[in-house]
Amino acid sequence: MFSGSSNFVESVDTAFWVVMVISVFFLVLITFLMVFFVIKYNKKRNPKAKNVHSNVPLEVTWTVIPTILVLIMFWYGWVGYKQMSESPEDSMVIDVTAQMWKWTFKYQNGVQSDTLYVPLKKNIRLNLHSLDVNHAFFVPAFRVKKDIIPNRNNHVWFNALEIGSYNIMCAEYCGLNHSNMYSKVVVIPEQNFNFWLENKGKLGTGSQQISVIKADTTASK
Amino acid sequence: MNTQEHAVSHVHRDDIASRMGMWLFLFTELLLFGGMFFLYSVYRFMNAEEFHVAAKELNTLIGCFNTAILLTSSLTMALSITAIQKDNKRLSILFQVITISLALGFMVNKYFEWTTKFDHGIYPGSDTLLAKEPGEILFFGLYYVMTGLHGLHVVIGAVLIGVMTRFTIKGVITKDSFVKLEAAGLYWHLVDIIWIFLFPLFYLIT
Amino acid sequence: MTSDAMVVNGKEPSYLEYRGKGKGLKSWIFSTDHKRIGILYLCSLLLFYSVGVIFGFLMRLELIAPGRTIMDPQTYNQIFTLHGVIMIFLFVIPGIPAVFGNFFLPILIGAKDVAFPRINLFSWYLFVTGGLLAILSITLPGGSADTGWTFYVPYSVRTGTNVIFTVFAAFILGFSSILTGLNFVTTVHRMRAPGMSWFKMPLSIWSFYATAWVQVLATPIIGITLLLIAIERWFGVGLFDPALGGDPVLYQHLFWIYSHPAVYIMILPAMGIISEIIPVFARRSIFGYKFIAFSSIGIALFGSLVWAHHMFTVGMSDTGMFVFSILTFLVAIPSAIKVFNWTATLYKGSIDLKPPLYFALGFIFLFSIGGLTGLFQGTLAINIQVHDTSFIVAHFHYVMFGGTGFGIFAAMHYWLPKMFGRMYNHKAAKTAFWFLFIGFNTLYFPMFIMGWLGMPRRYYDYLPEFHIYHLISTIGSWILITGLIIMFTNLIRSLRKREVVTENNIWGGETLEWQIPTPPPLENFEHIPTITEKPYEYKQNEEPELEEIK
Amino acid sequence: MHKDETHQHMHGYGIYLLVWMGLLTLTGVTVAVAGINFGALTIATALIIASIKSYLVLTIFMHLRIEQRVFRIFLVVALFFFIISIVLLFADYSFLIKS
Ligand code: HEA
Ligand code: HEA
Ligand code: CUA
Ligand SMILES: [Cu+2]
Repeated sequence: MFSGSSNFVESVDTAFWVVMVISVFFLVLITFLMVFFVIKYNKKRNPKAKNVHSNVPLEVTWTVIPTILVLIMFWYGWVGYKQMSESPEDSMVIDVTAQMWKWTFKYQNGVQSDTLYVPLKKNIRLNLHSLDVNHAFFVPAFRVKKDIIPNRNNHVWFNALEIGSYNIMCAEYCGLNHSNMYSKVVVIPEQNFNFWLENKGKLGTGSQQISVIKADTTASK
Repeated sequence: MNTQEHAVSHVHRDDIASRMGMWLFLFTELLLFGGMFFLYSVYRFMNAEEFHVAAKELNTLIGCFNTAILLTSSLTMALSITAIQKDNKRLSILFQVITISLALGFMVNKYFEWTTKFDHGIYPGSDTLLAKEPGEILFFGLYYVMTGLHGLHVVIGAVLIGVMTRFTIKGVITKDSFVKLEAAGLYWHLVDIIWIFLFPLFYLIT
Repeated sequence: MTSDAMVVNGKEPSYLEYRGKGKGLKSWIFSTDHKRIGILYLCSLLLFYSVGVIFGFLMRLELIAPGRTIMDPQTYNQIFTLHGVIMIFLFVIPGIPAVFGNFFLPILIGAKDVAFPRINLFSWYLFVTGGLLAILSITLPGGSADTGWTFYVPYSVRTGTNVIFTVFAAFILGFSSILTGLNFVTTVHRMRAPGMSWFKMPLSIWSFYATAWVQVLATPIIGITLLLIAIERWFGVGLFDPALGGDPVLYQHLFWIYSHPAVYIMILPAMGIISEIIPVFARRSIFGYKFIAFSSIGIALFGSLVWAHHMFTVGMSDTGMFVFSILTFLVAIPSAIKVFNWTATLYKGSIDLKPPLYFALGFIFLFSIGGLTGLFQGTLAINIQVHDTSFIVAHFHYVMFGGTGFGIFAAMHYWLPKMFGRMYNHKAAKTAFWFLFIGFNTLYFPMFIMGWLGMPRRYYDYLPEFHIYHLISTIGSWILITGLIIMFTNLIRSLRKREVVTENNIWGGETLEWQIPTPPPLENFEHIPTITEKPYEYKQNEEPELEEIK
Repeated sequence: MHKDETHQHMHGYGIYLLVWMGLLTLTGVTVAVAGINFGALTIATALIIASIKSYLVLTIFMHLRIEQRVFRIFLVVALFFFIISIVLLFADYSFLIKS
């Protein structure tokens, strides 16, 4: 469903599948054993039960193995997260303002927009501000989410790897129109982006405009 | 309510259980204030400077005085239990009455302390307060909520001891059965302990 | 499991018949008998509960298609808040301890009542008051709270709805929960029958005991936190208000310091029930008694250390993220131990597949899915994606409803015949189980998928690409409710029409409640029994070996 | 559960008076010490003295010293919960980078 549309997708999805494999294994194991025992040791087949009180080596095994496994999960999660936590020095900074119930994106040169345009394959850092209550900046396709809390200067960063336009959603409950606080992040080639930025958000004419619009309307993923 | 009589009559009186229940209740009180101490510690950590400045506004003398009052009331409370254990009913009542009076004294002090603050325009939402640094607003917010909650406990404690005094007079609390008085005492000492921490945290960080 | 002294005078009236002075309703609502209080809780719980279920059902109807279906967004927001508040504070938290704990805890340890019967009754009054307050707030001008059950500031301080009402209700309910907790701790310490040492206690007592401690220690924190919201709304003190320097994230910390441990208040008693049921229907001793007992304590202890895993996206420090993530994983281990031991208890048993066992096995399966998806959420990188999406909604319904809810259903099928002396129809119970089980998975499993794909929670409206999942989910809710109706009809009908049960030991259990008459007499035991054996010994299994020795 | 279990011990008047004087003295000490600037240690000294005072109240006034052992264990559990919560809270806050 998602291709790698940002630099985080790979590590997040890896972690996801690692946990998935372990979980499915245990779920299947437990379920299988339960059903198997219920059939095999059914009252009719096995009228006399046998007491087995405890088995310490077994207990130790099924304490230690899960412990190791969860530490592995933890490690994948930590590595994936670590990469998100600090933005690279060379990031392009955009100020994001969330309020009930809309988004405003402000670029360094003063251009404002309610859609987030970003250049392809560049590190983008978003500084998140809220004017009223808590919101959260969420781009599912990028595996990016951060709460926007008044009085706290949170930020996120990402590097978009594919041209296209992706949903921005508000993921922290913020009242009446929480479920309508959408916007889009539109990823376009760098020279188109620069053109857009210099023209104060106007799309211009000719080929420039076409490629922007193309990105905007096609790859809605 | 015959049911209950019937059921109860067979159950042994278990003073240890009563005290255990009281202690568990004290823990919940402790953690109720604990939540406030969490707030205090974090905000103080984040606004150390402002807390220093704001604390200067508080009157250390009144604070000291109130500390002494509460400590003394704790003493008389403890003494009243020993008195009843020694079957000295009148002495016990006397100590309880002193405890209650000290509690009232504490509240009177608190009243004056708060009203002076109010007169200086320092109360939640006041213009004077809102003009201050955020850290100072937090300090006073915490000050009012924490000492207010503590004051409420002082009042509850005093009422509780009042009830115990009545019980003692009526002979419900006696040499052989004083676990109620003990429980009230435990509550009162807890109120004291809370203050033992509130006092330095608010008055002594100048 | 007990020696002599179990001779009970057959003529002793049961607690149901015994009236005392009061008549009718009065003999119930003024009774301090732990069994009657248990039943009071059961009835009021069911009442509040049905309100919660209806809200759940309405939410699913609204979400059957994008856009407006049956209500406006404001109503939706209020309904999911009230649904959450009712389900959490009025159903899963008090559920098992207040109903079955009250009824069976004293019996299981060989006592005549709890340590403080009058406080016990008082806590029921608080419960009802809090419950009514929460539900009646819908009728107020301004409407009930629309904040979500988490009451996050600053929204909860700013919204125009009656947040104070709801918050105050939760405060009262918390107090009720504390009183139950301190009653149970004291009862377990002081009132065990002679000979019942700690390791001779039934496993459910261990769970109730661990739960009680969490109730006593964690609940006050939510009490003060919610009180602060009220104070903040009344006086504008500014303790959480960002405009006055407050930190909204600190509110979240305080909220979860209680509310994470609270999820273990919900699940531990259910785990206790499962530990009772499995050996009885496998007709053999429980596997790893001590491991199950200590894992309850372990969960209670470590459960207090992981709260901030609900806050991985608020911008915590990296150290905070590291610590809370790793602790979250460690707290999963005791649960895993329990699951493995239950499964092992089936091994070489002589399994009698009666309705309670259906629900117990259903519990294990659904709780495992819920718990394992908890691991996804504890994994930092994954949490960033699934936090505040319907993945979380699916997770907590699996653990709370699939876990605790099915635990309650198991308990009802296991103990109701004991409580009322009537047996339900087994076939109908099994049919109900399958409806519930299939409906449940249809309802909640799609939420995992759409959550991972980016469907945020608390959304009144959604993008068309999620339609199919929502549709399936809503259909699931209908199947589920059909199951519910079958189950409750069956249980309630049994009280009126079905066969009367008089034998003491309906299922062949070895714990104390099965040694006394059905329904239990007013004072439980004519003579307090002396305990000489561990629970769940099933001596008959070992006879052959004894013969060999001879 | 039995009478003798409950009525075993009690404190005399004398020890209470002693403790009371100790408490007052310690209060004097905190106030005096607060004037001196220990820097970061100021808060620590204040808290240590407050803890000593609480210890006295708990053990003597509240009879923990002569209570059953289980009561002391209870207290340790409750304090453990409180303290570990603060420690974990600061696992977040003390490493927070203020921007
Ligand atoms: C009964 C209630 C209950 C229970 C028992 C649990 C149990 C667990 N929960 Fe859950 N949780 C909730 C109720 C519960 N939760 C609620 C209500 C919320 C949302 C609140 C809100 O925001 O509204 C939530 C949210 C929540 C979050 C926050 C998500 C977010 O908002 O971002 C996290 C994150 O770590 C989490 C993790 C866990 C874990 C790791 C467990 C573990 O304890 C689970 C342990 C169990 C198992 C692991 C399964 C059994 C074991 C096996 C089958 C063997 C194999 C095991 C291994 C290999 C380890 N939960
Ligand atoms: C135990 C807890 C519990 C239970 C059982 C349920 C039951 C249901 N829930 Fe849940 N739900 C929550 C707790 C629970 N819920 C919480 C905490 C939230 C979060 C709120 C928030 O975001 O703030 C939530 C949110 C929530 C949402 C998400 C809202 C959103 O984010 O937009 C949805 C959506 O479909 C939903 C649906 C349902 C449905 C259809 C049911 C039910 O209709 C299914 C039918 C129910 C049953 C079949 C149970 C029957 C059980 C009994 C009758 C027990 C009787 C008791 C005794 C005898 C003792 N719920
Ligand atoms: Cu903004 Cu939700
Ligand atoms: Cu949690």
